[in-house]
Amino acid sequence: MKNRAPLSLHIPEPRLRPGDQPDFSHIKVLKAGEVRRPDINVTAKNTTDIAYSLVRVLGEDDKVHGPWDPHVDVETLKRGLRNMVVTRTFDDRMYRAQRQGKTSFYMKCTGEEAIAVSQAAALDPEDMCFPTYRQQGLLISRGYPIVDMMNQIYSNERDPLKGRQLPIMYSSKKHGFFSIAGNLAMHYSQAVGWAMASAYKGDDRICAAWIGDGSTAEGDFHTALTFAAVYRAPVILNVVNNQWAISSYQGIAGGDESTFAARGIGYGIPALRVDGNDFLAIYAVTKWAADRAHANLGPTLIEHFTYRVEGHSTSDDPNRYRPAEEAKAWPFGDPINRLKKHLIALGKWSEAEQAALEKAVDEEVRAAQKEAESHGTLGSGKLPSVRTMFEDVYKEMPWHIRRQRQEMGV
Amino acid sequence: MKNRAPLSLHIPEPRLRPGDQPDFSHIKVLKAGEVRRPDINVTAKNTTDIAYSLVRVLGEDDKVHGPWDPHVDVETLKRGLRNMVVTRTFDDRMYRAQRQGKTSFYMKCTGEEAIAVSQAAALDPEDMCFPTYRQQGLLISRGYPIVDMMNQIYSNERDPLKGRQLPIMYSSKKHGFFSIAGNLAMHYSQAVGWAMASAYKGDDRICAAWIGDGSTAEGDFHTALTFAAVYRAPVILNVVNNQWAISSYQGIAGGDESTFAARGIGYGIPALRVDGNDFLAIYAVTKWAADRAHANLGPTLIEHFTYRVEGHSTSDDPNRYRPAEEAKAWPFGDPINRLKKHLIALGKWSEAEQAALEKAVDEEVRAAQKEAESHGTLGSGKLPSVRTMFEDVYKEMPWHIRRQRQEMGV
Amino acid sequence: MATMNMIQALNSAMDVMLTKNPDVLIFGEDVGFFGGVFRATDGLQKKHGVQRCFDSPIGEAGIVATAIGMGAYGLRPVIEIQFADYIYPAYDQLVSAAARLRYRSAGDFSAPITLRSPYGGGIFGGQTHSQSPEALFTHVCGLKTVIPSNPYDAKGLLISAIEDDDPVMFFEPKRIYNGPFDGHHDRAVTPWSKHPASDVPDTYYTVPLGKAAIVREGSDLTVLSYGTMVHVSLAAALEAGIDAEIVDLRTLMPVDIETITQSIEKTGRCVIVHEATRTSGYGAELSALVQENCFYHLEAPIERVAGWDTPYPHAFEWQYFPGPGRVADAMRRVMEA
Amino acid sequence: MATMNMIQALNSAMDVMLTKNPDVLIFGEDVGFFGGVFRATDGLQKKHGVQRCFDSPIGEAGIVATAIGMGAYGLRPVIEIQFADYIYPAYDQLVSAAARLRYRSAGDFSAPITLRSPYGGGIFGGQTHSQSPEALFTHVCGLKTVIPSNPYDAKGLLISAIEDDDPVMFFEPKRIYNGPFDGHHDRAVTPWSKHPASDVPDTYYTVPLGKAAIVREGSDLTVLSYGTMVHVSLAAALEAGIDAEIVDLRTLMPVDIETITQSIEKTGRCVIVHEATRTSGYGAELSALVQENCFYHLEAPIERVAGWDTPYPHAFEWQYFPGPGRVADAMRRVMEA
Ligand SMILES: Cc1ncc(C[n+]2csc(CCOP(=O)(O)OP(=O)(O)O)c2C)c(N)n1
Ligand SMILES: Cc1ncc(C[n+]2csc(CCOP(=O)(O)OP(=O)(O)O)c2C)c(N)n1
Ligand SMILES: [Mg+2]
Ligand SMILES: [Mg+2]
Repeated sequence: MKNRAPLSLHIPEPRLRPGDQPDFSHIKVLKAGEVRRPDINVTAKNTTDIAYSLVRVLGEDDKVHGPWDPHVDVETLKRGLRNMVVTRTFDDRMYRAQRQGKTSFYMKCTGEEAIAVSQAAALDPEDMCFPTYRQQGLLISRGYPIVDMMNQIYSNERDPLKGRQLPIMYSSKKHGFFSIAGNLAMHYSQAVGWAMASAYKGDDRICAAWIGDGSTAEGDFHTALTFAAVYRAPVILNVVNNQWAISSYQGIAGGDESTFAARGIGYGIPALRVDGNDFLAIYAVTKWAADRAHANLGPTLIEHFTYRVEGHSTSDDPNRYRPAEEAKAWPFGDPINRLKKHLIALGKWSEAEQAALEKAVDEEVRAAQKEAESHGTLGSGKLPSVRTMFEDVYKEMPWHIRRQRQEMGV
Repeated sequence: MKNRAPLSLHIPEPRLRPGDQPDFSHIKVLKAGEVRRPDINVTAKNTTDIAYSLVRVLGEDDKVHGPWDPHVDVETLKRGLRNMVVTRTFDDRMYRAQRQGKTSFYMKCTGEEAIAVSQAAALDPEDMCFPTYRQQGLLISRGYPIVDMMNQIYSNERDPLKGRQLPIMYSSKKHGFFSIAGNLAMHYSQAVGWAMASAYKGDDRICAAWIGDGSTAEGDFHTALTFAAVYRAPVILNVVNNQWAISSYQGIAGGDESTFAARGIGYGIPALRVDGNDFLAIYAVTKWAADRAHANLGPTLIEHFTYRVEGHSTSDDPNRYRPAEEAKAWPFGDPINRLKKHLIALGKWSEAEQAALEKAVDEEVRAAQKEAESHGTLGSGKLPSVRTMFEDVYKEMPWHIRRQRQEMGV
Repeated sequence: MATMNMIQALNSAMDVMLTKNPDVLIFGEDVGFFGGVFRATDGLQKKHGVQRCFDSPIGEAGIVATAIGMGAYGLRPVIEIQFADYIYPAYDQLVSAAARLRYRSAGDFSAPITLRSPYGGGIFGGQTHSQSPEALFTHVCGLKTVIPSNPYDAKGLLISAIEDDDPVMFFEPKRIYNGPFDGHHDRAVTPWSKHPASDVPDTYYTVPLGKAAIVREGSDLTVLSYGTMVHVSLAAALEAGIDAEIVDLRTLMPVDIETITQSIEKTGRCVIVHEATRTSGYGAELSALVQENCFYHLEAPIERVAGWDTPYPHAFEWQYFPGPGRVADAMRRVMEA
Repeated sequence: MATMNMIQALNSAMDVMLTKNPDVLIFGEDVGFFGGVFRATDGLQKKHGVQRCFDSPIGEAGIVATAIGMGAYGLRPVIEIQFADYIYPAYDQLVSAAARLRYRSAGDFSAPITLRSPYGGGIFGGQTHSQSPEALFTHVCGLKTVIPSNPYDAKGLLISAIEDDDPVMFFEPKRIYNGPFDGHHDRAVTPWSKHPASDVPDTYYTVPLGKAAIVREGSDLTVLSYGTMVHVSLAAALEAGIDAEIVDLRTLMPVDIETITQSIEKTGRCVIVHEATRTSGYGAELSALVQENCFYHLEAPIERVAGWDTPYPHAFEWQYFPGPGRVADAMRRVMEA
């Protein structure tokens, strides 16, 4: 008989738990500009080094560095800064509204604003987005009225989704923003289908999709990568690695064993890993991926390395599972602050202008909130007609649903 | 407005279709012994080169070459040769039996015999296997009575599975052979659970699972890799890339974009790509992977590069979708022939002994067939009791199934 | 007009729609060059091009997911799931996405996809090539479910399904692809060419969703059925000498409640026949509906004849299959009650 | 004996079983250090160690698949699916593997797993945190389905489920985790401590699977229900002044047909109440069973009160929820019929 040592089961554990001192010293902070920029027709295999590295453009000195400098004009940067500020302000107001009992639920994207906002800037406005619940910055950047976002959150009489969806599950075809599902990951492979359809029609619109680190464990992630690789779909597959999935750290999704970007390589999909708090780096990698898609070179996988600054949603308290103040220790800073400092370093912006911007945005968001609340908040009774509850299950209402509506007397 | 070129949809196509001349010149045939053999505690990333290469041991000269020489004793080789011959002979007889109307369905593994048979030799007999329908060589190698395999295929009165399963969907816990499901890929992630259980219990048995190239597109493949990586499960994850999935060539599963072995790397799973027609190379990589598992180093992904010589099953005619005679052009030869020639080159075997072996095996298989047929073939009426049809849905038969059995009057 | 079996009729429906509408495309496992394991898409790739009819990876979730994405774009994909038994990996995409998209987006997006899949037993396919999962879809609001029983309906219903703006589950009783099987497995198979419903126009036509067909008028009792079981029920009625009114539901969701109630009000007796396992099968819903809508007309308990509550066992195919004997027995019991 | 709410009772069941049987282990999304989003596994990791109760990747298919593999090895995994609405990615593993393993291997392998999942609405969770998918499992032979309505039963049934040798779907009505909600959302919540079923032994005990409980005896009509709806039905009977016999099924599969028939034979009238959408819901099976087993005792049509056939709409929670008003109306109709 063989004399085998007993096996043992490995359960991944995060380095730190509540009570521990925040510490990110295990993360190697690469200097901005260090990572090479390959040609867009690179093979997947030849992006391997980048998939294990980190594309960074904005340096400690607030200046741009290296081959990934996207050469963005100042107007675009200022618009980006504004959209990030709107996003953060909006989040704060709506979080508070939930705490005040005006709605049931809210989710912030604090610390991750650069991802959606910068990518919205890098994509064409007609390009299609399949987001998760943390890309509200896309809608804001594309000019969707924030008052309508609030109407949705309040499920009020002006709610574009007629009170049907949980707060923040927006949908706007007009803004190229696919209806958000509560079910994680499903949309990721749907996005590939949209991209295939666009290619099938000889259209020139490409598609982008987002998924969280935790959600990459769903089969849909694999499905998306497989179908995208096989049909060379013009799609940008983003993984937002914000280190957490509710209370589970990214090691529970396999992040201790590899990077999420590296997943792409094995499927034959070129993959980039980017500092998710660096507006310019995100812009650059997104443009690169979009160029690939437009040139019929197929999909790109982008891992955005960032940190979820707040709790998962209004339903949890992050201090129960991770050290308090950990967010402040994140070695890649805050995306708004970094872009602001870059603009100041360029001589195109000032702290005073920033203060004015924040004030203006605050007023704008408050005004929108006032308007939205005039149309009702959850439980206020100001609702779409109850009849609408029975509509849109099918295009035409079948007899049994009609009977149920009648039974309800509406 | 941007002036974008129109997109177009890429549909992968095999190089050749019926009527074309077989041609594998696009496949680079590496010399035996060329690929390095890393230490078992290698990182996944550091197996990248092997995942895109091909481990080969048996050379054109029928001798062993290079660092992957597993130093297998002659008895093991002879046993392997015999088990492969039994497998092939068994396949031929059963295929014919189906054609004679003695059962509904059959599937051969012709050309792929080395995989199951060599891996059975490399694993401990107690190790658990989660096979697909093309690893009949495992059962044969582990001494499961071939007459019982036939009883299963005939769904006769001695069928160990009581006539419930499609032919070849064997199950034998005693032989560490998990019940084969008709549903592809499902078992792959179950195998990871079995391996986790073994580790949880401090057992020393490891687990191995097999999946086809086509089936890797299922979500379960991703699930298996993710869970195996996260919990460092002691499991060997095999992909049998036989180039075809019914009528779809491996490009439809993404094989044109990458290797299947490469998938593992992205998850943080060391991956090897091996000549699936080389008994010794398969043995060597399997031992390496088993050693990793036993040392609590976790999973290994092995891609077996081979060719499905026959049709998918008795239900299809491969000449409808690929060039006839393509199998003969496969540049990696036939696994039985190669091992035979190696033994002869070693001076331990002869053509005469081979002929005698084949004759003995043929008689053995015919005798088993005769015995099995004495217990009935499908439709002969020699069946397990009809009562058994209602058993084992649950451990205890609930009232409604009992009533149904009574309604049937059995 | 041509004589077609089910496969030819289905093939013709897809051919017509590929020709008529450039937004229609077809994909699934082995459906392209090979033409599908049951040959339903035979020749379509050759005629319409590789982009209109192509192979997919073996990933049912991906087939449905990408179809949903295409639907959201504006296409009308027709997808094949090789066997209904392999639909479960796609269940989440069907239930949580396809069925919900229109509602959750308040009409902003929809998924006008048609999912074709061979279902049912009788071909010695064992437990994973014989299942009848329709009830797992009729419970899911937002999905339509259609099951044809003959070539004429198959083509007309499939065209309606493709043109329908909602996701349609289109289950094809594989046992009757080649002929109207009545459950007498020991008798010679009748080909479709002997059946009037094999007269199928080559061109475009529709059979509306949501409308049942009375395939036999009768006054003794009403049989509610669909797919293969329509033919089994016909045989059973004949053999039992019972003047049954046989309703072929054709669409299960939304079901044609008017035809059902009118028939039961006339006959006062009801037998429900399906091949799927009995408990929580679609027969349960039919039984509940009949009871609710026709309580005062019922003269006997409603009987359900269905597959046993076990997996479909390979060797016991005909002990499992609810054949004409079992259906006739139920009819007699209902008549004698 | 202690006073426990549902969550505490479930937690206690798992604690007892972790202590009793080293082959029991628990995993699922956020169940480890955090103790689950509803806190059902709170403290178990700390007490029993990280290998006995741990977090899983967000992959419901993987949670079930690995549990099946563990079951095949010989363990008794207890897994949590965070919301029943997220069970569909695991549907294939449940239907095609867990439910079929014993049968297809002729008893060689089995999957003695317990799948816990919060289900049902009433917490403003919108369409993806409110679903009641039980009927999608009762149709699947090989699976058992259990739904408790109070802390005492919850603990006893969960222990039975864990000890059961077949796969058990254990759905927990999340609206009553903290108190016996009767559907009057506008009134103050009663905590469990005021309810006798919150007296729960700290130690091991079982409530058998397959046995219903009569929570109120009565002679006017029979209510068949389970989970939250038991409490709603009680309130409705009281408010309608109807002497209803209220049957809490507790186990849906296999269902306790004896208790059901005895009650209907006594009352002659039946109302079925569940929160799941109506069409093809479990109520359809109950209706069919009652009709088949008690036809000659029925004095009025059986009524089903259920969720509308739409997704669960966030803002219309209380218009959607089948509250005591709708249940009472149905009771009155059945009495007047
Ligand atoms: C299919 C499915 N499973 C589980 C959930 C519950 N859930 C909601 S969000 C979440 C965590 C997601 O984490 P991640 O993907 O990292 O995204 P993040 O919240 O960090 O942006 C979970 C488990 C769900 N919504 N859908
Ligand atoms: C879930 C599922 N989908 C589809 C099928 C039908 N099917 C059976 S075998 C097969 C091809 C599998 O090809 P591959 O994985 O390459 O294995 P091989 O047959 O080559 O050994 C298909 C599509 C199935 N059995 N299960
Ligand atoms: Mg995250
Ligand atoms: Mg293959």
